[in-house]
Amino acid sequence: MNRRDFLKALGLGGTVSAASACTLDDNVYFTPVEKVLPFVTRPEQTTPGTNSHFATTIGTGPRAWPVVSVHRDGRVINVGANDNTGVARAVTAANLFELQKHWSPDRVTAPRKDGAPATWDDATRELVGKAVAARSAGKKVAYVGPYRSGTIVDVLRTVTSGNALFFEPLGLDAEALAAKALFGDVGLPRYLLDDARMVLSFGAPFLGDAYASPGLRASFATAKSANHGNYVARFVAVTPVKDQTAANADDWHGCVPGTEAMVALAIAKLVADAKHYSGPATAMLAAANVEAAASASGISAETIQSIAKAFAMESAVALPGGINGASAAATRLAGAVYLLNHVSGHETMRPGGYRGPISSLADVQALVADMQAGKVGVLLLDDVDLVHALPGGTFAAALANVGTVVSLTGSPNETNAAAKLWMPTHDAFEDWGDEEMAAGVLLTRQPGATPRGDTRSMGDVLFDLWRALDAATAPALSWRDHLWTVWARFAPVPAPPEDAPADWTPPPVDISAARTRQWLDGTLQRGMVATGMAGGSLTVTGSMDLASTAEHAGDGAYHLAVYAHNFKLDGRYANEPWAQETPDPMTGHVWDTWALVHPETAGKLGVRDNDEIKITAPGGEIKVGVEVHPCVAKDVIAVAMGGGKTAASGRYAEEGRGANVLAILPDRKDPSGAYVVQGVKVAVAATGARANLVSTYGNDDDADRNFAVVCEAEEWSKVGDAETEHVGHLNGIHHMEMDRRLTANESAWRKQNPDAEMEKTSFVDFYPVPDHPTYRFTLTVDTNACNGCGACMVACQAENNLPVVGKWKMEKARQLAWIRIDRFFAKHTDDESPSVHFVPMMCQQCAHAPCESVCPVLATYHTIDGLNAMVYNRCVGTRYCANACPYSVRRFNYHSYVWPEPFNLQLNPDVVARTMGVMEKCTFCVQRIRRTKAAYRAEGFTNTVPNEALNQLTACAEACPSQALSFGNLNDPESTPHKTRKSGRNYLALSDINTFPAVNYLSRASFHVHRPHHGGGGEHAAASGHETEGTHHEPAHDAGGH
Amino acid sequence: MRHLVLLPVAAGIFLIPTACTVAEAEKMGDPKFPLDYHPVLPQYGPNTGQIAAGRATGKALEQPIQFSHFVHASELGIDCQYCHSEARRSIHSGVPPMQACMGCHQYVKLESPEVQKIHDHWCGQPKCTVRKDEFGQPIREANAKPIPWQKVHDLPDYVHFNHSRHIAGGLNCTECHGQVQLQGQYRLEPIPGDAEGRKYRVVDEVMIREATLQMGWCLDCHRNHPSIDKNYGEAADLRRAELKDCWTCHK
Amino acid sequence: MDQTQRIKAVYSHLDSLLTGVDRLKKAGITGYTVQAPLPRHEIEEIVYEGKPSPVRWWVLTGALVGITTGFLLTSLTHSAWPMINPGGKPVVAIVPFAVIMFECTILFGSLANGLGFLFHCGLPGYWLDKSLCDPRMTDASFGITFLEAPVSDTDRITKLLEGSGAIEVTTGPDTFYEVPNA
Amino acid sequence: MALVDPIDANDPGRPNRPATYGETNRDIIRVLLKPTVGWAVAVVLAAIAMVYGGWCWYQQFTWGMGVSGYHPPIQWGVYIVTFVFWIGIGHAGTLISAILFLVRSRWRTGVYRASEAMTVFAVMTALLFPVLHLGRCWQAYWFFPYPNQRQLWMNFKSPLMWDVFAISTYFTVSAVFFYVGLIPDIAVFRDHSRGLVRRVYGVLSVGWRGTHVQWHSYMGSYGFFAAFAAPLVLSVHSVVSWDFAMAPTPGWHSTIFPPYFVAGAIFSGCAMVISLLMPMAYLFDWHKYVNTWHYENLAKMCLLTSGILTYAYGMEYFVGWYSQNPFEQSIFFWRATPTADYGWAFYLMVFCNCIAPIAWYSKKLRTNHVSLFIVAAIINVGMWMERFNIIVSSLAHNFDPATWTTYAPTWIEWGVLIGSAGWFSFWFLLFSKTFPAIAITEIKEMVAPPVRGH
Repeated sequence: MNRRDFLKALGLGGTVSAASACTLDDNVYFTPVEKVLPFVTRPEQTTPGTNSHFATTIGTGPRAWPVVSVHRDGRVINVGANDNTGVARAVTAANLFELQKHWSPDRVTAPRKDGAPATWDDATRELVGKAVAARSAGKKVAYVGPYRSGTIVDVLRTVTSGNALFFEPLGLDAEALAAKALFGDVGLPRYLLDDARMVLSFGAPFLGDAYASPGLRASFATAKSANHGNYVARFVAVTPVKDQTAANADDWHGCVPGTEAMVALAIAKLVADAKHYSGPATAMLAAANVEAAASASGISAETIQSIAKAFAMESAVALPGGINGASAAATRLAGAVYLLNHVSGHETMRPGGYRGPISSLADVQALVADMQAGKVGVLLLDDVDLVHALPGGTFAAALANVGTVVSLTGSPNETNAAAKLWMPTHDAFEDWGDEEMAAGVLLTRQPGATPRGDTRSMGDVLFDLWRALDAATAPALSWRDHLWTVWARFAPVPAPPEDAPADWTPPPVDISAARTRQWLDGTLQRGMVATGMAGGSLTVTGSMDLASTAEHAGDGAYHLAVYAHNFKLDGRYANEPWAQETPDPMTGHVWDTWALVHPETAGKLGVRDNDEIKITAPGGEIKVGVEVHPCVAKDVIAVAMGGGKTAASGRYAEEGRGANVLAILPDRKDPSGAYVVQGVKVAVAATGARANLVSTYGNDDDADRNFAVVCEAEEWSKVGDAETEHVGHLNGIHHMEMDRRLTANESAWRKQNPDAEMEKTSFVDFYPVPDHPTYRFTLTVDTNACNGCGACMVACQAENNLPVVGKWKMEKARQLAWIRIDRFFAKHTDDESPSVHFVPMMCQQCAHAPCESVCPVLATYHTIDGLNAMVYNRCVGTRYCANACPYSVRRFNYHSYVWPEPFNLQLNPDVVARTMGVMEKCTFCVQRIRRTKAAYRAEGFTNTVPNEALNQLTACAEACPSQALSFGNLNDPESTPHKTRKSGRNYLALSDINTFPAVNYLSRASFHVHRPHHGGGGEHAAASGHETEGTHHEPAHDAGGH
Repeated sequence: MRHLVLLPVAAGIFLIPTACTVAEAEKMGDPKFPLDYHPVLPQYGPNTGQIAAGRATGKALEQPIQFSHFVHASELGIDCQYCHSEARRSIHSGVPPMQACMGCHQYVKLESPEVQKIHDHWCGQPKCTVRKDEFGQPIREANAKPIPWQKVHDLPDYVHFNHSRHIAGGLNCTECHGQVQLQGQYRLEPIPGDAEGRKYRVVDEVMIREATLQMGWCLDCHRNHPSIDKNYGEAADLRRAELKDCWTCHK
Repeated sequence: MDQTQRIKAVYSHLDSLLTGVDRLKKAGITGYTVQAPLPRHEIEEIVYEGKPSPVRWWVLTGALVGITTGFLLTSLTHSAWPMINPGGKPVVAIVPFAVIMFECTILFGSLANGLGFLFHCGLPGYWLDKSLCDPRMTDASFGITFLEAPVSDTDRITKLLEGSGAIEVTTGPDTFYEVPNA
Repeated sequence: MALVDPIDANDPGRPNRPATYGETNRDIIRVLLKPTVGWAVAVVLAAIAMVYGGWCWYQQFTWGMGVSGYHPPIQWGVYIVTFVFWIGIGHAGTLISAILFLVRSRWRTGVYRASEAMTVFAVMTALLFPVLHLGRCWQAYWFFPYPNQRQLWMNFKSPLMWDVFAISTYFTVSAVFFYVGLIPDIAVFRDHSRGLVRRVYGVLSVGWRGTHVQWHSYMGSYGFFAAFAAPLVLSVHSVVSWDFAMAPTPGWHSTIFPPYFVAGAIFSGCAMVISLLMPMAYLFDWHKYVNTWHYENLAKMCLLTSGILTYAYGMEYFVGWYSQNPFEQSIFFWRATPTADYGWAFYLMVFCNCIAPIAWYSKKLRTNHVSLFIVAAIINVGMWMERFNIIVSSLAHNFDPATWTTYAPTWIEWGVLIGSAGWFSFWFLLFSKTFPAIAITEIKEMVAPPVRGH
């Protein structure tokens, strides 16, 4: 295909590259002469200097996201949202980490044999030889990789004769086992959150990447929005750790780790009773015991009953535990949750979830046994780090007995460090492929860039192997053509010609036919092949034993809770600096591993923040720093996975090494064979040393400064976000009457009402608000929709060339995040867990910006479009603007940061790389605004950009998986910001100090705020009510019936 | 002389903080997160991504091939955008791909040593002859090398210049690039060793920058260029204000 | 034209000097220079009769130029970029510009003051007559010097000066004093 | 003609006054004669400190501001603290030379030249910091208005631009004022030296002859300089205070700042004059000219301004409470909390600036050199801490609580601070050895003129 050719051409160096040996001419400045390297042949489909977009799929298995990869002059520089699949118009942080993985300096990009560089011919010959020899010796050829779906699965299974394992230490195997036991072979269920009035989670981190299937976050945001129906969904979480997902819970019940299954089953039983359920599950529910569940979990029986009552009353959905529920009862928890959804009759759980292969821990242990017994001749390792994930060093020991260990991935980790043969395959940006993210949704993957190094498609490598092992059945096509053939089966069948004979049959699939090519082009542009969604509902066909008790390994005084790191997940992104440096949403920590300890527990242990503790578990001991945190149950020590990656995983993994909590767990699995990490009791002692944790977070609450504003969920449910006369009346904060000039632009208003007198407001100002004749660019931040997942921060980092500074510079808080997520706790007593409120904070583009008037050299000023401009190369670095900024969103380049090669190839050419001594900040992605404006001007000299082209223009708004950010022109009455600025939930950050910010905030709906009301509902609620969350008492009494 | 006792004391006082300071400064050399070290002039050093405009005009750079705009644009009358075809589509003007050169020079002026240099780059080796496919098109060689032109019109990296907007606005290339069609004046000299005694053009100056490309020079047009009134009519005043906005050019 | 010559009288007492100047004035003799190691009001009063120094006109001019410069500099440069408008302030904002205008007033006034001082003192004055270079005049003595006294008047002036209590009166060509051992 | 001795017979400084003009000259020229060992040691120390500070700046120049402890939102720290400190130091010199000249205060005579030198060198030192704290100090010329090809000018609405104008005006005017006053005294040195030295002093004295025309212009001009310098000195620290007060940052955004800063500047400056002149007087044996009389008067100035400062501190708290502005209230409450991050800085400041000077209400302690020196040193520390409090603690507790953080200076910053003290001392020491650090002419004005009598 021609595109591949042009990519090769682009690989020759793009259009411009700075000459390394500079010559100096006799000029007035010290100016190196650059060289211009033209193309040899002009590539098709692309214009140098402009971005090309390719619809593709990043991530594998249930985490596959339909996105577009953005290319510039042959380099993939960014990942954008794909709006065409209907799955998710968003980009998640993990997609961008994959982008950084693509450019990682530690990535192996050429085959290696015994540590020495090899050619692909050599490597293939070696692999084929070993595989054939293994087969003939009766040994296995096995494959271990992450969850994968789509066409490659069959290839892998065939090549390995069924010895292909798809395993991730993130706890989906229990759910797969339970689903199989209860519903048969239908794959995982699909949860419909959109219309649920109550979401009950037993710990699944479904608002983060650890559990992500694309679309869940948007669905949750829809459920939480009063604009969708006349209600706000209530989110109840039963889990020991309030991680980023559980932080969004309206009611969080911190239970003892490992007891969720009992609670879930008890609730299921109560719901079944309330619904007078009689069906196949009745027998399984008999094991439920509310009292036993209450005493084991620490959640009162009344609470369990009230949750069940609310669950039965209205449309509700229950979600299983994910990694947080991966205790010895992991499969039973999943089963109980399925039954809960089943008996409630809400039909919020349906077939059609992920149905790719999910191997359980038992499968892996069987393989390990084979390996130890020397029965595995060739082990193909994909991108999963089992040495890191499995306790006791069992996998590392077993690897030594494998004949040949082959790494099929170029990303190094502790497991493939043992590989003798490296056959690095393409990553998602270079390869062809497909992923069946959910049943019936086949997402396509296509390369946009020429491979970074000498890598090959995994499909082609496997085909080579297949041909050597079994030439008869092996496909003759290349991997790409094979894929096209597979996809083309779903192409619409051509209508029979008019003169068709009666027995006319459609022609066989021919990918070289023009009609098929045309269909393929359309499919690739869309990024998805619809293969038929599953319908109907799930029926319980099997049964399983759901009786469980609180079962704990170890005999320490404290419970150990393991949860997934928000960005590093299980450690797979530990070598991605973006994943390391994006602050953990709950604690703000970067580059390390920490232990969350409840203040009361900390008091018992005698430790403070940043003290080092030693955690002794049956499998070993680790030392980590302490973060005293109210969002964890008492007597629970919570440690995130993903730490402890050594230099074998790369230089950045080593930099942010921390400790690997998985390594100290005892070697066990649940009765069904699922992966277990929870339910371990550990001994904890302070070592007396200080840890070196780095957190970017300041104060825990917003000190009554109205950054984190809440509205009453019930009040909001009544009125929604419709335009109201009393802007912000739902918020209960007392601030000045919203100036009309802020909601409508003066000159735009005058155009519409040429003869009207300007209405006088009660607002007197020394200087008028600047006039914005065409645009007033505005961002609306819906803090109710924001769940703190951090995708916007990473997207901003990728788009705007923000350097990564490393741990010791982060100690001095030198992070260069243009958008940060402020995490605020509501005011709380020592005994209760606070409500958590995420407030994305970026430059507010004030109309009366304090930063502008103090700049001595006019490097920052207010543009005619309402933006707070920052001209980087005019900046001299007085940093006065940053001091004057009330939002502290300006960032300073303390050094000239250099991107280690080849990270520099990811840089966005539309944004300059700032050098030291220069202030920088969010400018609403002005390069995108400029590009969009130019595109519209090309159609006519006075075109203004319509709302549709602006709505998700900025990188953060484009990325946001829950659509909490919307961009637009305030002067345009159709734009989202214009509408939301007049809503009852609207507030401006620090509106009292007259900065006239452009960013609208919408308050978060809470069930725990009760304000005295004065007069009608539209009056200002003068008394500022704080959230008073009682997490342990009567949470759900008002969840129903409004 | 008792004051001299102070000297060692003073040395001690200064030595301790000096040691601390040195230790602090040494932290800077981190291979994982490299920083740029600027010994002399930070803003113009290598790898900083910034270079200065305002190089003295009027002096030609040594170019790999002695190309003559005069011959192509004046004598042969080829339009600028015939070769620089990206100018109307992209921010770059697009130095023409070698394909474009080969389009003609696979047939014409093959005897010229300068044309031979194009062929050499096309083949990736000296003294080569171009292979052609069945349609008579030159076949791209695997190790073809682009011609390393020296950049004459070089803007700093912090400047965003969009060729397509200027072309769309109706500006003539010469307004910024000068009378390029008159540059590349030549003299004829016999081709060494040519049996037919043919001559080829020897070009002294391939390309000269006639404008300073400095900010003030840009502003001279952005303040009030006739095309603004012509294109924007009533909205010209607003457009003039926009054109003077820093972000029109800076990035 | 008469030939001229120098006459120089040195006083060690202030009242003698004042007497000398007084007598010269009464005799209608002009063209003398009084030197003193310090500014004494008595001398100023007797020589200038309370007339203020013309330096003040320099100061006034400088200050007026300064305030104008301050206003023009600020308002013109901001008017050149009317759309580059920081912080929502008007293009010509008098309140912030007043500070610049004030500082310019002080700066220009003071510089004009310095220039006026140099101009009226005839400084820098390395080329001045050597007769005036007398270290005693910066130490403890006072002096009256005629740089170009008419030869015809020499006797009269000399007598007058000696009579007023000068400790030394010399006439003739340049007299240059070696530096005493300090 | 009746000549009246201008000196009050009850003047406490009188017993130490020289008898004749000649004695004045000899006393002050004596400083020039041989470099004393103490002076040489001091110069070497100052030079080492200067070099060390320069090396620290070099580190910062090559690696960027990251070598300092700055981080968002605390973007100003030791450098700006020290800048304001040195500018404040300068103010006492101008106060003594200009304002006390205008009000004809007699005790200024002995100390004014040294104070004025202190002003010029302190402003010279302070001028380093706006450049030094820039992220890109090599672009500092963009602060000055000059026609350029970019057709760009500066933002005259920025307090920093006012600062540039105020400080450069202040430096220029102080330097010219200082030099004009020096001219007759350099002429004295010229006339008491020989050879090359005489030539140098000759050039520097621009040909001063002490004629009646010159003295007439001198006196007229000097008065105008003083008249201009007096409002200037008040404006300069007001403008410096606006650097803070013009930003909305809580703890900065206050109308009390200009008088508060000016009083603080004079307070610190007078204390600095004491702590500077007392060692110099001992080193060069100036006791005849600079003595307890002067120290006591300076101490009284300090007492007055200390009272003003104490009142200002109190008013900040009162306004914070009375305005009901939650941000103001929060910052002041936080500052005064002893266990807060910068509680120690606040109480150290209060002790140094409000409590320690109370000792000087006692005449005994006010006239005792040891106690004078100790309290003056405490005040100097306290005034540095005051700026530290204002700048750092306000920024550390900015509007957004999610960004609250703390700041710790690095050794580079301490090094530059030490270097700035070295730079200041170096020039001051050089000056006092080579130029009349006590105003000869003005001392002579205090001496009874030689009168023959009638």
